[in-house]
Amino acid sequence: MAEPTVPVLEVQDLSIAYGPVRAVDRVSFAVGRGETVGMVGESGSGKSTAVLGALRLLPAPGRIVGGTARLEGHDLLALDAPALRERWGARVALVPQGALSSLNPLLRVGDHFAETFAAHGVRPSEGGRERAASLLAKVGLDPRHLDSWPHALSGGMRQRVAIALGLALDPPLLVLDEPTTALDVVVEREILLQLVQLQREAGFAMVFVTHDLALLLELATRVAVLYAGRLVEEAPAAVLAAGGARHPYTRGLLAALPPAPGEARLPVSIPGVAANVADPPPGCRYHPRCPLAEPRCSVEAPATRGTTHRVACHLVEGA
Amino acid sequence: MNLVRRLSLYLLAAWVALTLNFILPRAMPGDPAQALYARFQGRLDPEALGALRLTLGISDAPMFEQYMSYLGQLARGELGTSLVYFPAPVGEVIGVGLGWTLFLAGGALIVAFALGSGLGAWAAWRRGGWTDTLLPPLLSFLGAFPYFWLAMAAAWFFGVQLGWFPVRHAYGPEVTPGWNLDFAASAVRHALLPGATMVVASLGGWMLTMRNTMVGVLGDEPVRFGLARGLSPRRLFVDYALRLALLPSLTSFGMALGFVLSGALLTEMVFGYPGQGMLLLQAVRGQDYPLLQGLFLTITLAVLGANAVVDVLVVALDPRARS
Amino acid sequence: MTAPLLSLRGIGVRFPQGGWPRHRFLRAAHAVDLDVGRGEIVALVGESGSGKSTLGRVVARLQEAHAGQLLLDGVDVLRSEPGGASLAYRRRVQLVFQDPFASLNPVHPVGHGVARSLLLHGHATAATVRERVQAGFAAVGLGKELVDRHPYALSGGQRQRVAIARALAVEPELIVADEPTSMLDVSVRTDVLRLFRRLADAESRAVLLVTHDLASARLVSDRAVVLYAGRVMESGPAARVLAEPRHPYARLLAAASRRHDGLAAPLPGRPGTPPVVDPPPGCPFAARCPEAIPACTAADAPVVAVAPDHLVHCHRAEPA
Amino acid sequence: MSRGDLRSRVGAALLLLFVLVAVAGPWLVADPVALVAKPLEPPSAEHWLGTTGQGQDVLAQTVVGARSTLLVGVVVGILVVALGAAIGATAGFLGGVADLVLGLVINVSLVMPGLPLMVILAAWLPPGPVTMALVLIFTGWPWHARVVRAQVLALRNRDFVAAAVVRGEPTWRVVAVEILPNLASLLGSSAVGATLYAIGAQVGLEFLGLGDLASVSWGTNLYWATNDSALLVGAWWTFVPTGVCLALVGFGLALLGFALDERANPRLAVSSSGAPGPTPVERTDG
Repeated sequence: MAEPTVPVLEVQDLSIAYGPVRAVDRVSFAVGRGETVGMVGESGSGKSTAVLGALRLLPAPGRIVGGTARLEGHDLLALDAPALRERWGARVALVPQGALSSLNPLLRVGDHFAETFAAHGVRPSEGGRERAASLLAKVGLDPRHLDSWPHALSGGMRQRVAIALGLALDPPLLVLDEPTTALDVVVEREILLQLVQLQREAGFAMVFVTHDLALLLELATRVAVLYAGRLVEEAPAAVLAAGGARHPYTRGLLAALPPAPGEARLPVSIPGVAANVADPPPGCRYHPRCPLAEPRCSVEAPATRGTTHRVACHLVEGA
Repeated sequence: MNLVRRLSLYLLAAWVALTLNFILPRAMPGDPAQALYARFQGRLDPEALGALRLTLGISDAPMFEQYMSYLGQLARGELGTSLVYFPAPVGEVIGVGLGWTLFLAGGALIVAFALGSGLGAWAAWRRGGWTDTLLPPLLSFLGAFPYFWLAMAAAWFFGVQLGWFPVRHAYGPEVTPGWNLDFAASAVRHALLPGATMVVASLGGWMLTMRNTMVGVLGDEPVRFGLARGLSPRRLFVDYALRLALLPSLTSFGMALGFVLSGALLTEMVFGYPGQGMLLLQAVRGQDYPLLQGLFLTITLAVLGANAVVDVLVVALDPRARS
Repeated sequence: MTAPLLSLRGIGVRFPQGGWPRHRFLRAAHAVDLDVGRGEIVALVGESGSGKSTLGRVVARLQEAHAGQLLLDGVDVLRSEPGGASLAYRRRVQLVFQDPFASLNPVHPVGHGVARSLLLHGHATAATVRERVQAGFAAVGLGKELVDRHPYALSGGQRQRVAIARALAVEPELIVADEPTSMLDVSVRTDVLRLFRRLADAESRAVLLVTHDLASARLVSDRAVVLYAGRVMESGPAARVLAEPRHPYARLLAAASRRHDGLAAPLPGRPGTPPVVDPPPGCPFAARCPEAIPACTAADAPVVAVAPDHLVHCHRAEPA
Repeated sequence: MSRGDLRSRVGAALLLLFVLVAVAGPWLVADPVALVAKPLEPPSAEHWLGTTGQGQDVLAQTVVGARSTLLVGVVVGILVVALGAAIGATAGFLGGVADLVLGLVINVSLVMPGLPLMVILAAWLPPGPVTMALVLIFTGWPWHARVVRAQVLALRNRDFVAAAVVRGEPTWRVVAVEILPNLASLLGSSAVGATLYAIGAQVGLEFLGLGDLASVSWGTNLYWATNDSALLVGAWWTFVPTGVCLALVGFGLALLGFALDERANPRLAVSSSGAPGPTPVERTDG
């Protein structure tokens, strides 16, 4: 494994709370140039909360109660609003989960680009419209849509506009929060193919949040698995794809995936119900559903061990 | 196009108002004009009775024919002759009143809507600030007073006690009506107190509508995505939050027109302001039914017209409605 | 193959779109033929806008078809019960909804629906209904104590099982499942799918599984029908139709759903949306099809039997 | 105690106070109509709120006036919502032609201004509380019909209603057991709003002299107050007490309405966003 490049974003022991509930508990992850880190977890795991929190873009009533999030060396959790505004859109761009309804219905597509450029000091005279046109072409949209109203575009097209807006100022880091969950599988595939191509050309770092582990095995360089607000495993995607998952929950998720055509195995569900962050089980939060659980697991929360392959489990070693 | 559907709705409502106005006097048992004549116990000579029958369009002709002549009269702007202002035609009497009502009630309405929406937007933007915690209960308490009672209290305190403002009529006796400055100044001075009470009474409603809409808009995806692109607070406040929140408020503004105008009419009475309200009072007290019916028509048509204007405005502002 | 329990013949559904002077129509389904036998799971596969959910609602008699026949044991219920489904039909055909959160009335406890089904169809009396509801919950793997809880207290997977228990309460012969697992987490999805498999195998009920997820369909269904723009593109044994599809659109869908190919291979077919409002003649997929020939846009695709029970609606398909 | 609870408690307390005044009041005060002293006497030990233009006791008039005003207000409030809900629910649930016709009637009546119509009706009909109630109900139901119709249309398309149809429920049970219970909190806040509207409109009409001038109610009190030009003479005590009572009742109803609205639509309650800005950082662990 080559020495990982200097991380564009490095998140250390991030904790986030909604009132008394700790929705994210000391989560750490990092992403370098050209890398794609996948954040995967089921509903209520806190994957979106963690990523939005790290960027300080988590809406009320969420609040950050601990940890650091260094973007190009600066801790976002220590910056004030103006300093953050300089970076939002320029140094880190977010493609939100509700991208289908994220465009301002009262502004044309072109206006969205113009205002984003203007917010970061790019005067209209400096060819903003041409750049916007080339960005639309890059994501497979006809530039004439610069003059279209958002409601006139299909879901897939609006998603592409949101991605193009994310790339408007060539940010070193692009964060996508379940960008294709609401789309049909064919449109999703087309958008992801384009995204991988754009990353190969521009070399930006990418954080991709989804519940679709199978998709991350193809798309991501590394995968971070969250359960009930805690990081349970973080490893190279290739290792997980080759069956090298160590944490029982990750193994359970992989076993629950439907088989690929020609694959012999039958999927197996994980018993029990997902843990609720508002009332988490004591110790390791996965112990009620874990086949390897020992008495110790329901008492003491496991430490995260390992560097290139991190695991938070009493019974399994990291690497 | 739903604008066409909305406008046709207003035409239909106007027709219903006309027909209701035609049916009402005839729906009463007995011959309405005779009943009225009896009520006047001879204070009316037979010739006035004839005028009364004419104005009510009552004759022995079949109902449909009466309806047609009634509509014909309306088309020619003849609303019959007023009893209280006998023999002045109703149309003329109303014409003067309508002007003053539009000036007073219209002005107060626009000021209240603009001020209320501005305060509401600011209260939502500064969630938790004093505008958000103190103003809403205060304004909704003021709003709980009936319009005309606030007018009475204001007229008594600021007018009679402190004498800061005139409390009767639309302009002072010392000025001559016309397009000259001191007439305009006097008209404004006379409109200030009644206008202010109307603004205060309705401010709370507009503020709460805008604040609740704005709170919703500030949590929606477009604003969040704007923030994520580093847009300035000013841009987010004006081009995102305010514009998105204004549309639903404008629609509720259109719907509330009828209600607010009613309140304004009562305020005019307290101040003896020579608008539609004053006429309405005199018509009721003088049982001047032709004037009463004329007022009903003009007020209803005015409200319908205003609603249509608001609807056109909403469609003009919202591209989604234009497709 | 015994006679199918359910047969759709030439089913058409359209929604008026206004428009003046000529009324424009959205054609949600057109000339659809479909058979479901007892003990068999048939997957109705397509993307959003393909008309699959509409067809599911037609079978559940929530949506009227403007053309075609809906045969239950050979009887066309559209003619025998024109006014709307009879109680007898409701006893034989039940529907499980996609959104577990919306299909349970928030005001009543979750057992309410199951109890009402039992009482309406005489499978229980006021005295025995509570015990039968608890048995119904146990049959789908839910604890008895959940009966009195309200929907907000249950997880997505639990709610979907309640919906299935409600459908089973009337002892139906056919269950229409409208995307039953699309809102469930991966970890609980398989158990719900396996539940349908058991209904077919152990209790020989017929299941029409409406889904956009080829993987789930491949996992549990015996036969599959691929829909595009309201029309059948290909139908036959699930193993072949979903794994080695012959119709260009079915191939595009399979390629897009296949994982583990490293996002390398470009997709066989151009991007686009299905033509459903006053669609042009010919095959609806022609505009996006990499193998389209002039005939495709001229006339409707012929139905070609590439195998005894494997039909492909395509000009380019070669018969067996 | 959250802001919502405080509001509903204060609102409920205010209303309770006035209900007591309306019920027990008339036995506690003197005869409101009797001429007890010189006209327009300022408040004194003997007459706490002074006397009216005819020399009647203002306190008695205000207390006794509460009964008819509140009675008509509450009765109209409930009936107007009931009528509106019935028409709205029918239009919403039946759909098709019924919805078209009823929808049209609702929209047309909504667009027409209330007061002129009320004035005409009140002028033609014999004055009195029954006429007042009829006029208010006739002009007030469309607003609630529109609100309920929209809610029923939304509920009708929900899956749990389709589920009830699929299991074979008869139509009346689908409406009564599945849809109506979901309208409870909406009808609650509508009734409160309707009562507030009814009181305001009733007082307005009585102030115009269209009520039963012989009866004692807050509206007629204000009518006589202006009629005797108490205003110009500066006899504030003849109209201020009634006004304050009206405002307190109105405010109480508004507070109760807020609390019910928040229950019906939780989004208003949550102390949600203000100006969009960075997520706050409040370090608790090291």
